[in-house]
Amino acid sequence: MKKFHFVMAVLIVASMVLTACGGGAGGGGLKVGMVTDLGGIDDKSFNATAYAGVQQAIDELGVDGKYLESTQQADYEKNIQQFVDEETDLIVTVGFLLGDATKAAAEANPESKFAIVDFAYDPTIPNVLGLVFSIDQATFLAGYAAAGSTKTGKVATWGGINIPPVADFMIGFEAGVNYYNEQNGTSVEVLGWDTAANEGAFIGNFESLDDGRSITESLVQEGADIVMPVAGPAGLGGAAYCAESGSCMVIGVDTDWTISASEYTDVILTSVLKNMNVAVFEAIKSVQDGTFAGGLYIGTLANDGVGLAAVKGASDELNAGLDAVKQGIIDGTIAVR
Amino acid sequence: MSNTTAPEKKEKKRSAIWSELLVPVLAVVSGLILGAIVIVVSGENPFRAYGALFTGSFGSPVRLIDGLQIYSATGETRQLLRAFYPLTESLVTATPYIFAGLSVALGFRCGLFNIGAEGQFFIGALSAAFVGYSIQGLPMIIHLPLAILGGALGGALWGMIPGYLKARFGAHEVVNTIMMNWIAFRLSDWLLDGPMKGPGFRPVTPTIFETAELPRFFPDPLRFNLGFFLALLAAYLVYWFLFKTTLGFEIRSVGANPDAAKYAGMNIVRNFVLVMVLAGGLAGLAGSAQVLGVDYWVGQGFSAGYGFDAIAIALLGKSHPLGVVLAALLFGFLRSGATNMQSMASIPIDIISIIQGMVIVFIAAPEIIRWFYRIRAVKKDETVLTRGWGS
Amino acid sequence: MTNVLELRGITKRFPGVLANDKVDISLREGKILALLGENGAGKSTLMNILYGLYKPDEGKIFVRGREVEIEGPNDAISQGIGMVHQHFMLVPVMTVTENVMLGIEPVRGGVFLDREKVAKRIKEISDQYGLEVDPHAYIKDLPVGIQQRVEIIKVLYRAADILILDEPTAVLTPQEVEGLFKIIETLIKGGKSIIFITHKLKEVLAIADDITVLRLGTVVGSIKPQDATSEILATMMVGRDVSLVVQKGPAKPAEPVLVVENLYVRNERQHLTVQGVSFNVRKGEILGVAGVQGNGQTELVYALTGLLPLESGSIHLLDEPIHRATPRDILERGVAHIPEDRQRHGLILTFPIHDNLMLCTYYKDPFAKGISLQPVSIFKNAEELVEQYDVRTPSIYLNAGTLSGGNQQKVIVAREFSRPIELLIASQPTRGLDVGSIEYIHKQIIKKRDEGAGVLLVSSELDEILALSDRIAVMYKGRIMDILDADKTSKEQLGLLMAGVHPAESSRK
Amino acid sequence: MNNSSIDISSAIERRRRISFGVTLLVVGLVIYLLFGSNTKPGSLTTFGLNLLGSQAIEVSDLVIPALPAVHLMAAIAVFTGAYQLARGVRSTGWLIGILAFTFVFAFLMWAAQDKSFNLTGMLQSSLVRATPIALAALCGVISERAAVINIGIEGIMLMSALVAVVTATVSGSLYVGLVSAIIMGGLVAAFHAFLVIRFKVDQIISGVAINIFGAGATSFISSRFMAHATDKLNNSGTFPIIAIPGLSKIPVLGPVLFENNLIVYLTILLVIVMHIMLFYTPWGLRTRAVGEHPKAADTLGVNVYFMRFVNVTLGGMIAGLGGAYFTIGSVGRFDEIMTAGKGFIGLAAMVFGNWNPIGAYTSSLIFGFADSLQVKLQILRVPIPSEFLLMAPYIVTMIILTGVVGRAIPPAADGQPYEK
Repeated sequence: MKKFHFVMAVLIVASMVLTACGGGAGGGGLKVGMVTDLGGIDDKSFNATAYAGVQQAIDELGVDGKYLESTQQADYEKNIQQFVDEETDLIVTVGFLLGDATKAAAEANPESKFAIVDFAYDPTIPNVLGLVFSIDQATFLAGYAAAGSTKTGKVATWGGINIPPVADFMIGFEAGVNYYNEQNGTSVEVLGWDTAANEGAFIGNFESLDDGRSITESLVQEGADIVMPVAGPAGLGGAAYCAESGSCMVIGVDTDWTISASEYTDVILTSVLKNMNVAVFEAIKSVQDGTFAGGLYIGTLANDGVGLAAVKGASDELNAGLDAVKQGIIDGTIAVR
Repeated sequence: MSNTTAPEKKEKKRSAIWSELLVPVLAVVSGLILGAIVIVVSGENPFRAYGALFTGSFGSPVRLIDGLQIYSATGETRQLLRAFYPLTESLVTATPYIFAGLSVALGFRCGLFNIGAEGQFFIGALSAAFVGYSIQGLPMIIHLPLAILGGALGGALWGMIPGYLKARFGAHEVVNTIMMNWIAFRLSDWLLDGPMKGPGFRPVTPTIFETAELPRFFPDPLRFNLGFFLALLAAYLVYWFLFKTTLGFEIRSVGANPDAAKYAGMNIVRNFVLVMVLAGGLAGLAGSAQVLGVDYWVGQGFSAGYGFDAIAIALLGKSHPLGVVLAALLFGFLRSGATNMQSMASIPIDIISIIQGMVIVFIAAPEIIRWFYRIRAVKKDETVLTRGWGS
Repeated sequence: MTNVLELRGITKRFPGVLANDKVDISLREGKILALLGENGAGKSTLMNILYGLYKPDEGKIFVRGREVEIEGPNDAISQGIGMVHQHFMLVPVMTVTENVMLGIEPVRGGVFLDREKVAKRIKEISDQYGLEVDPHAYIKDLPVGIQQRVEIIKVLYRAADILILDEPTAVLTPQEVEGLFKIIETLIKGGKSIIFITHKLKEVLAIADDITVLRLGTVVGSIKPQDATSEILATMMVGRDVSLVVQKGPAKPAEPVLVVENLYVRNERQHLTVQGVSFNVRKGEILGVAGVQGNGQTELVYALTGLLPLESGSIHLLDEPIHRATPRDILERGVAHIPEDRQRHGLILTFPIHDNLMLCTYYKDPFAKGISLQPVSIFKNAEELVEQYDVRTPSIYLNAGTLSGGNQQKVIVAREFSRPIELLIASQPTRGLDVGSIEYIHKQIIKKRDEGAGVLLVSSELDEILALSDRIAVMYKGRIMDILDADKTSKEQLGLLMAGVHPAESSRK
Repeated sequence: MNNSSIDISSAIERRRRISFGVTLLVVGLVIYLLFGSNTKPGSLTTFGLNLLGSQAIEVSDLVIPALPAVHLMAAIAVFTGAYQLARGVRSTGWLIGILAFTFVFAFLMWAAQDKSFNLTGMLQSSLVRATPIALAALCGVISERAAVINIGIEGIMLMSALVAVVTATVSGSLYVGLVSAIIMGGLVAAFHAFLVIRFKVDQIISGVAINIFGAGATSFISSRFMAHATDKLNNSGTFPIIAIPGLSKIPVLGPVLFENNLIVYLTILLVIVMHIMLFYTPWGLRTRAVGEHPKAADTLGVNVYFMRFVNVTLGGMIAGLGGAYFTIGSVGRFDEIMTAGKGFIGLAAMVFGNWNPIGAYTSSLIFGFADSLQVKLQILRVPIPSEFLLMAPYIVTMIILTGVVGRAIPPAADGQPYEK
């Protein structure tokens, strides 16, 4: 029992020490808290991109920023409450699943400020800024670029799980390819998605890179040479396959993959940019400046909230076409869906 | 022949309870110590981390005193409620753990290893939500019980399938319940973006009607609700069922020695199915309690692995309902406090899983604990929890 | 004449039990030492120590006059000690060759098993000692007698010259016992020395050169067979005068209680182990089922009690068909079953004695009202039965696993006899028990018969069958060879039937 | 008496014959009604036989008229069923084979009508997808042959996958990663063996603890250390495809079998080596004895604990190789929970393969096939929601376990601790 007593003694001492130093949150300045959706901070997708905005604010504006990971639905309310209790100046919530919890917290704490990524309230709430993105505008361009770059006449896309935010990418992509076909009299085929049936190719998760690799391989075997995976980290499995086999190229999503997954630069045709980091950074900045206002921010091609990175090896003609399409979308002369 | 006097028996019982408790307590302590080592290795201060864990799960005494002072001075309850928030939140987190832990424990008692509590939890939650949002205009007194039962039924159905396959064909329930989990996830993916999709673009169910909500006892943001007491009631019922009824006697007999149970005229097949139905029902109730008491709607990330944590809880609680309640409370406090730990000490919450894995190992191997802490072994027959592929 | 093996002052303690207390024995070269004792006298423990499976707490072992340390079976083997275990240590799904070579496998090409070399050596050993066996046969396909030969070959293959035979006749027919004795003679001629462990007095008198008797872990004495009689040995073994005959009056059989017709049963491995069995049991008589273990008796009993399904045939209990009935139905109709394997079927060792005493009737009044158990009645019932059936335990709240074998069996008997029964099925009811318990259980069985119940007694102990039965059915390879009147039957006759030979046929040869 | 026993067994034979015959007839009918009536007359199904970038000699694609092919399949099923009813075919394996083949082939014809479909690609990806499952199954086989159940394979694979990619990235050598993964797997399994042998911990519980711990620890390390240092810690690259000279030129077979990476070849090699080891060497004899009748082995001087310990550890090393497949054998980086249940499917493959290395590999191939078929069907846009197609491998696992487990006989002492 000797050891046992020793351990108990250590524990008692420890608990005295820790109650003494518990609860301190260091640093001055503006306090920003971000609540992630499931998947966590390193999901290499929207949580990570949004946090990049917070990180930028920490570096450039000197704010005090941190995050809480949600591992389940019940955490949303709780994590937001945690930041409310800590009297955080701006609470950024990421993902449409946090819509209800954010709304409830905003209404209960009218003095707190909130920003939510990927969700728009109708009507808007005065102390919540919704940050949404017309991603199909960007994927429309991606589809156009893919159709203009394919050598086999087949391009492909696949997703993690068939849910609207994933499907939005794929719908725009298909529309872009069709538009290219119309304009250029080609017949480029899209594998892995069918807007009419609202069905396509999915791997059932956002985690398994191996599944991502395998489905990409299958699509390439069926003739596609450009693939756009919409599945967070699992999409990198597709990039890995292309890099290894050299028989295809991928289109990155959310961020510019030539930066975030630079090891695959050679096989990245382009990336669909969803500039959540910019939007989040701007929201933080507005709080610091005292200009924060609730409402809605819609990221579009027009305001660079979404965009398409440079297309590798694009001909001048294709680039010109892309510019024209972009202008058309901004003008409203081209409908993306 | 048996001439043990009553007080003697009581005395024996007391020391037996103490020795029963010693190993689990030491296992948890050891898990926390190893967790502290991991925290140190990852470059953080374990005292700070566990301090945050403590205040996150019980609340800070300073706040409580402040709250009381404000309340006595002004009658304003807001601060007081805030101070109680962490504690109630821990109990809210513990609620599904109690149900799910009972589910796994009941399986263990019958010699079945229900790893499928996670899938049953999911299906239960979806069923409860369905009853909750699809029926309008019922009074609460009917709608709420109906929704709770709906969840239990959904889970029971999901548990019955592997139970039946085990009983009828001898297919091992461990693999089958795991497969049923995956099928449940895929099925819910489809349901949430298909038949059960609510209004709007999001792949989530509609919000349930207020008549199906488990009543909360305090104003927002305190989410403490009737579910916790239902869980305690369930624990008592499981205890009564296991130890005070003929059905429970059968189940324990089948678990302890299936051959003898068969010899004694018990129907093994029926008991396997019955237990898996009940275990599934309990896991389904966990889903009911969560959706009707806390979340009100179901989306993809509805569970954080309650079904898997439940295994640790059942083991920690020695498959006894009282033990399960205590273990579930412990896990509730750990998980709930982890949020504060994450925020205050920036420790990833995965650390809790690590501690949990360690605790299971220590509980399953009490000899390690006894050896390390030099405790003499209490000579008694260990219950066999699981068996190989065959039976 | 030298002692090839000597044990001096061997002491072995298990928690709560002194299994061997300062045991001395010696084995002369080229002789047979019989080690005689009841079950639980410490014979097997002693031999396991000698074979290195247990470590003694005290004592020394001398082989050929030299003190040796035996840490494990490998040491024993290298000292030339070989053991044929009571429960055969053979892997059923492997061939004879594989079983023999296991542990000292010769290899070809550095890594590959050289089965042919071993098979050749087995042939040589078989020829030398008259142990005929097919080296390539699978163990599971061999009859018990042949399996025992394989065990002996295993020992000889390892060049052992001291052989320990642990209860080698327990599973053999009288004819097979004869065969074994011949083999033993050949072995002695071949220069081996043998320790022969048994509790059967007649065998000892038949073949031993020296006899050492063990009781409760100590040596009671040594004696030469020419100085001994069955009675002397029995008294030494048990410690008091015992009556070797069971007192019973003549049977008064009435109408049949159990009628079995053309019964076929598959065992759990789907082998057809009961093939066309027909017989009946009448009220007030004991029908003994004799036969070497593994000839379908187990499956027959399982089928009668509903533990195994029938393949075909019919079973009637008091004129009602029960061949589709569940174990519960069968119990309810008044069938009591003392199972062959009491720890597997008869008891839940982790449950208290009081729960085991109501294991089959827990759902009935007074133990349950509705689905609610009634602890008061359960405890009262247990106190009464423990008293009545003389179960030695400090408390009914202790787990059944804490009881000794004899007391465990008494718990089962108490439970089964405490409800009204029409038919008693007793399978190996006294296996592994001490003489006192055996007497007690025999008396109880006869009492049930005299109260008018039908009794089906399955036993591989011929003496038990002969002592208790009114009629005797002999099973061989899943069939009933014959049903005989106990009064007009000799042991030899039964032995031939157990070996599958009709006496008539054998005389024809 | 002899006659009646023959009657009995022939009655069972007849029952089985009839049930198989009827099943085949029903399947034939289903093929005819379900696929036949939904296949357009005159439509062609193209089976691609060439794989992009492979070294195989090009052959022309297989073009099959869909409807006649479906009808042919229905006819084969019905004919076999009728023959079975009338005369009886002895081999159950053949019947199941014909059943599965006709159904799957007809299904493909229907799904791919008017479209093309790369058959070689599907077979190749079946083999690749089977690899981690097979490695998990082999780990199970080797442990359970020594009577130790290891349900922690999933956790072992996760930890090995992480170790593989980190060591490979840091050292710059994939081989270092491979070796470390194998060592890691061995260590974790040795810990499992230590717990269940020395401390008699329930084998399944120890395995579950390893799974929970493995998932937690890898997620922790991944999010704590690797997320922000991908280039330094989590970017190893993958083993290149090695085309075996000559053999890889064979059409169809070449790209499927002889153009794979090191881990796929190692797996096939392991299957053969393990088969030989188990059935033709002293080590295998002892292992099997320890799994069937440990006491017998013990009395012959075989160290039961040592054999179990070694086997479980070896099994863990194989699972470690399986873990390495996920990272350095497939995508070159680690992500949380990336094994996605493959370890458990491997256990089912082990049971289905009757605890034999070759059987386990064959059944892994079936799972691999189910998986890659599922992907192909999604691409072909079969009118079944993708979620249901994704359930297929799990449902197949359950069906196989249910159908086979009664007949599959595990080692007699499987899962039981040995006490002297």
